Amino acid sequence: MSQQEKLLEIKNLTVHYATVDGTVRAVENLNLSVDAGQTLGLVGETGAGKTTTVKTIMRILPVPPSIIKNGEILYKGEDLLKKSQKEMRSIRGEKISMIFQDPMTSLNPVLTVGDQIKEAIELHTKVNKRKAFELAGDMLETVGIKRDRANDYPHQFSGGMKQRVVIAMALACNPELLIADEPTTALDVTIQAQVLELMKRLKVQYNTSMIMITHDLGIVAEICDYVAIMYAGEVVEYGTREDVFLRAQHPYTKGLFTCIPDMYSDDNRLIPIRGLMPDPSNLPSGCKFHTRCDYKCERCEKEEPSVVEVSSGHYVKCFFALPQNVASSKVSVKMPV
Amino acid sequence: MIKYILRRILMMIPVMLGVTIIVFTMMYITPGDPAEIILEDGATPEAVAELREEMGLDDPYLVRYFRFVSDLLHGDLGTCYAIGQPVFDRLVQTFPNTMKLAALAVLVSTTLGLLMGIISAAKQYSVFDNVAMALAMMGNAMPNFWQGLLLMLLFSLWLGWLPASGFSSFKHMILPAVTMGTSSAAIIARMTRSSMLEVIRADYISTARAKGQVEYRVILRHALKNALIPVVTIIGIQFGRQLGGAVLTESIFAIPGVGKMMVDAIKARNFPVVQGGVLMIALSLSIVNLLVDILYAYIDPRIKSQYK
Amino acid sequence: MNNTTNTATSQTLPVYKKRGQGAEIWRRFRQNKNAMVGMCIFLVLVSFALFAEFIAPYDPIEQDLLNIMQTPSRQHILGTDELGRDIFSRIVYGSRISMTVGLIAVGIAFVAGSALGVICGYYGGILDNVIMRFVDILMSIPAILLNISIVAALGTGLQNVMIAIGISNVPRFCRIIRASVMSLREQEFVEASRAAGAKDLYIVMRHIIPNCLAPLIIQATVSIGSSILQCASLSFIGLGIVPPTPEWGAMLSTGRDFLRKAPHLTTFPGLAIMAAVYAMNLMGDGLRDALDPKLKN
Amino acid sequence: MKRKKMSLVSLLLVIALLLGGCGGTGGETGSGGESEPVRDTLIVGMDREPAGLDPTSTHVTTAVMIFNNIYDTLLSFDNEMKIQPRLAISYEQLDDVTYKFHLRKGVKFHNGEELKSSDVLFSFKRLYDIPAAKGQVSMIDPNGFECPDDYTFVLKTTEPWSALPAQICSSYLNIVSEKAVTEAGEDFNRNPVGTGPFQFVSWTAGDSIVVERFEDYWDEKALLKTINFRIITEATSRVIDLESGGIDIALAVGVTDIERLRENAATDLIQFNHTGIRYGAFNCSKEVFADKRVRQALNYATNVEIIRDVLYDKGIGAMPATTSVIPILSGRNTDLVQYDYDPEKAKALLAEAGYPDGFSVEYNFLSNTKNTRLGEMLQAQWAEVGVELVMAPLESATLTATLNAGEHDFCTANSTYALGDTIEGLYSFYHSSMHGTSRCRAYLSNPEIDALLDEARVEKNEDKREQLAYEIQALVHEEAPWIYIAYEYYNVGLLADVQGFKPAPNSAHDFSCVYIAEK
Repeated sequence: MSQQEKLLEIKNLTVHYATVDGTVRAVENLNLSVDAGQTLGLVGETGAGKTTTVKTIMRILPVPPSIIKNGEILYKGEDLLKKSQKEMRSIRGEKISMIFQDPMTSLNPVLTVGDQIKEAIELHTKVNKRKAFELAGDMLETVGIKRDRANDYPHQFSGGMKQRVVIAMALACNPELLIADEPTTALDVTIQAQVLELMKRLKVQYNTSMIMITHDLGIVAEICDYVAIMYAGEVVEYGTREDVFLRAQHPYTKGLFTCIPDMYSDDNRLIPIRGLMPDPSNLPSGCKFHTRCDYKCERCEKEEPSVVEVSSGHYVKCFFALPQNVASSKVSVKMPV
Repeated sequence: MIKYILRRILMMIPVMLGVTIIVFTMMYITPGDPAEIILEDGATPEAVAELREEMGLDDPYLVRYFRFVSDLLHGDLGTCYAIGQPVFDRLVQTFPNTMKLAALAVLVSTTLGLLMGIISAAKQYSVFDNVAMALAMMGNAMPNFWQGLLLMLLFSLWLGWLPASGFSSFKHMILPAVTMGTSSAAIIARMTRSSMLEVIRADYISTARAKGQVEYRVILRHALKNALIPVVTIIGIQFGRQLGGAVLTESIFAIPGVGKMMVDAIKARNFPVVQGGVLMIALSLSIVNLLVDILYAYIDPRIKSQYK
Repeated sequence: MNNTTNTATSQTLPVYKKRGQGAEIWRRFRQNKNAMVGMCIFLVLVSFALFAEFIAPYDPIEQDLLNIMQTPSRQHILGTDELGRDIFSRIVYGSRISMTVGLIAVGIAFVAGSALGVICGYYGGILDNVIMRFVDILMSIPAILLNISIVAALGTGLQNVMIAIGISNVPRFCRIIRASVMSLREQEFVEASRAAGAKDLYIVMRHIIPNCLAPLIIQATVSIGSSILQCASLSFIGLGIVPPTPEWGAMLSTGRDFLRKAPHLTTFPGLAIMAAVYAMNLMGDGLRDALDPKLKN
Repeated sequence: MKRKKMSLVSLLLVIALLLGGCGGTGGETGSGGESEPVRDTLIVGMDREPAGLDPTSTHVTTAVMIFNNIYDTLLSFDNEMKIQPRLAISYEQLDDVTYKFHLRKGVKFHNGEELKSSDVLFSFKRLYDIPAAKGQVSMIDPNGFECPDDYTFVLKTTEPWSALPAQICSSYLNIVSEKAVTEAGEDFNRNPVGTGPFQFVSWTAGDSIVVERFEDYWDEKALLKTINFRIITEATSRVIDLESGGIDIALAVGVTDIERLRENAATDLIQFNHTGIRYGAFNCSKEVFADKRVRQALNYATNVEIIRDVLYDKGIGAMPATTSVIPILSGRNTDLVQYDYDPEKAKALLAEAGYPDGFSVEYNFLSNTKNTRLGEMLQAQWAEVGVELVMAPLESATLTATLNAGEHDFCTANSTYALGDTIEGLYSFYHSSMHGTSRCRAYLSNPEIDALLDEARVEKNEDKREQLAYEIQALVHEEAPWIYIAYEYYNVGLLADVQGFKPAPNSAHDFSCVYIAEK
């Protein structure tokens, strides 16, 4: 066992989609890992393969279009891809659970909220119906919803409240890993803050490790311990929050930061990254980012860069990646306290 | 909810009134004289004139219509020209048979339709999907009187499993119900398939799966219940089709139902029976539609709250 | 909303081939195998209807009383009927009748239904209520009983059968049109055009009808099939097409008395009806998937 | 991984199909023939539902059949159409117009009452105020009835009328219990009381009429306990039901099923000449058909031989017809010859009559398979002589109205013979006074024929009546108002073990002597 057992380790995972217009290479030999009790931020534009990755972990990708080419997903040393459906079912919801993006549609409109949480509990704990309903009530209380609302239907809750219900459902069986796929994107800012606050509190209370998918760097700064920047199906930069925020080296990561308005600097022009996400069905050769990179050279177009560990735990996939002692970052970002 | 049901029942009254007007006018303008049919061979001109007078067939349109409606309000549907039996008794004898048949036919078409719809949605683009849909549509495309005869040949004559005609036991109802049911199974199957496809892609299905729920329960408990909502309305409409389909099926399988009675009545210009029959059918259809809407609210809580 | 990153536009937009909407629908329709099968059967039947004179080997009405009810043989590929007429020729000519009944009956229902539907949907108010109650009444009487009473009132014959079937299909079209018109009425582009001073008729013709063509075409295709079935049912009760005009329903109906002795008298007209209705259903479905992309997934 | 999930769902499908599909089928094996206990219930599949069970309400063939089993008339026809005593032991003719009937003693009605002459009087008297039945007693003097004592009954006719005994056998004059009719009133139509071998049990409209053996019947008791007359309108279903053992007797079996029922070991077929004739009738009151030559021309233009072969499967289903009087009746003119098929002669006659290039004729008919085929054949044959036959099918109500009003050009019909009496039949077909009644389709008005008919009607002497009948038929043949198609056989299918069924020409079949043979 390595020094601290990795809760989850993804080794060169490759997932493609066979669609009418050709195969889409959504994830290309991705490597990632999450330690127990830690929160990993997975950042990238839409279409970078974030959702595909986490859905593959949960094994809920619809098989006809998606094909898992190769790679392993080790959860406490066991490869989830080899597990049978029956075994996966005992993991889903109990060991690993997931929250989806749009609270409006992630609750079954024809079942009461209490029933849906009760279902999660009954699936994994041997309790009778009444006890399960009671536990469901407790979960609602923990996420700040009065217990007597358990018999209401989803359409009787606001967006924020619904997301709380979803969180309650996900944490009902006290999972070790919680995957949140852009949990707050569909909510407006004030509600977003409340939900994030709740998730931080519960993370500590239940000591759950978490994978937070987002394209909002504000959330990453507030809640994540480690950050992985994904681009076109692979991780281009990985490190602690400080590594990525303060010592980002990959041009794409730096580009992400230049797009955010900075309250403290009076420079009012935002510098967007040129171009759009490449078409996943015909990805560029060499470094996939070279079509939009300002620092690109011929080598970038032909060869694929290997991953360089610029400092302990800080990896960058770029030819210009320099080990830590030399680099100087041009960008300074005030860390919100 | 009760208020909504009352309002719907009140709304039925103008529709029923409209039905009486349409049916009465239709019968009024139809050529052919019931008196002559009753007299058959004894139809000498004077006898016909005398009978017409007796039956009040010579009165003007409005007089006859209001007599018909006033009788109706007193619960008297008039007497059947042919047999002289009150129409109400004839309906009491024949209507339950047609309703039983139509209900069984709807059951057949719903079970067939739902099964095929769910399976072909779950196994989309597979061989089964195309075969199921093709078969369902074949059932719909086949004229049901021809299908009835062929089924009778196969199951009653060659296999001897089921009685060919008549209506005394449950076994008598299987063949006619299947004949009528297959024609609307296609529509229900297609509707279920498309609404299932839509529902299967919804997030709450992934949530259910993410909870570790076993697949068939995800399909039945989560997907099907949501997919049923648009399908329920189709089933309501199918009931009307089945009543129509019953007309031919009843004559093939010699079933004493309203359908067959109506066809003979229209041909014999048996006005009271036609008027009574159509009213009863229209009433039952409206009631079925109301039941479907209530079922609709029961299945979809979002609509129930609107009705409060 | 929250701050989303890089919504930059850029020159290297991948260029999609500019496809006309029609071509797109045809591409999706072509991909649906079942729909293509339906289309082929439909084309065969239409060619039967149009070129009956050339395709049919014999005159459909010419009797040959010496060899009646012959089973299929070389001269008569589908055999001869109860009066010695060639069944294949009668089916070929029969497709002309059935197609005409289907098209004209649906035409009547399409025009009348749409007119009523647009008036109800667009104007609403008491007019809408009255017409819709009338439609409810028609819907609450099974189609076949409606057909029988109309034919009994107007008398048998091709023309009256078409009118009867047409009338009994009006409610279906009226409801579909009304639903889509009511939803379209609220759309911004209709209000915009009204704001630009367009008259109601113009709005209806220019904006509303083109947008609710999709459900209409689907319903029309399926209704052609059901009209052929209804015509056959009328013939079965003896109220359908006047002999000796060859019509599938009448052939099936007269053939049923010889079901045991000469089954081919009923099998081929029955199959013809099935093929026509089946083709219509398949095409209807294909159109539904093609015109309604949401379902394509 | 996904595959396994789907197999679960398909397993579900199989279970559901098993449950839904053929769940309820019992262990009943194929049709009869095993050693079941001998059935004492006879199930008869009939094609038409009688309008009512009051003898005055209708005289449809199926109704006449049931009436014959639950009522008795004073006199009745046997299977050779000879008049036999029934409720009246004997009768004597006192003078030209008076008849005296001696009633059988100790005859019980189904309600226990004893038959008295008052019941007979009541059964005759009530006909006068029923529009549908009035015609049957038009020749009987309404105030000429007398009941000297409980067991004798006297009636007078309005004028000397040789066909009176035949009229007494009519189904309209079945004797009903006065007490039952007065008590039941309107409902008598639904629960009849008579003196017949079977008594009424139940009638489910559109489905079946059930009668059971009347224990103290005045004649020998019926062999079977109950008879269930089931209404199966669809001919094909009726035959299939017979062959699959669902019913014991199938009435009105189509021509095409005759051979198969004969060959099938489990079934039998009985064929008999019933009192009907299928013919085409020209409306002589119409200007185009007023001229005899036109009518004769169309007779020459019609190849009846081949039409009969096609319609009746080469003679299996019917006999050639050369005159309107049916074979089993006396007085049938046997030396008349059918118009042979000679289109040239037809054209010549048409030209002579002033229609060298033909004309157009409308053909009204009830649209069923037989009429349609007949019409289409005539259409083809007449076209060769330039006459265009336009098909105008009408459904039953409109057809009856059109024919009774004489608005048709040409029609076909299958009329049963009035009262089973030669002269009455000819009278109802051809006498000018009968225009507008249901049997008179030709609207012939020929003074010479009318005179002969009137004379024959009152003629008492049998041979003289037959002589007159010969003459009338010869004249009618010359006038050619009809095209005789055929005397149709009436076909009845039965299961092999059904014995003792003797069909009656006027369809008044007697079921009391029917029994089921042990296997």
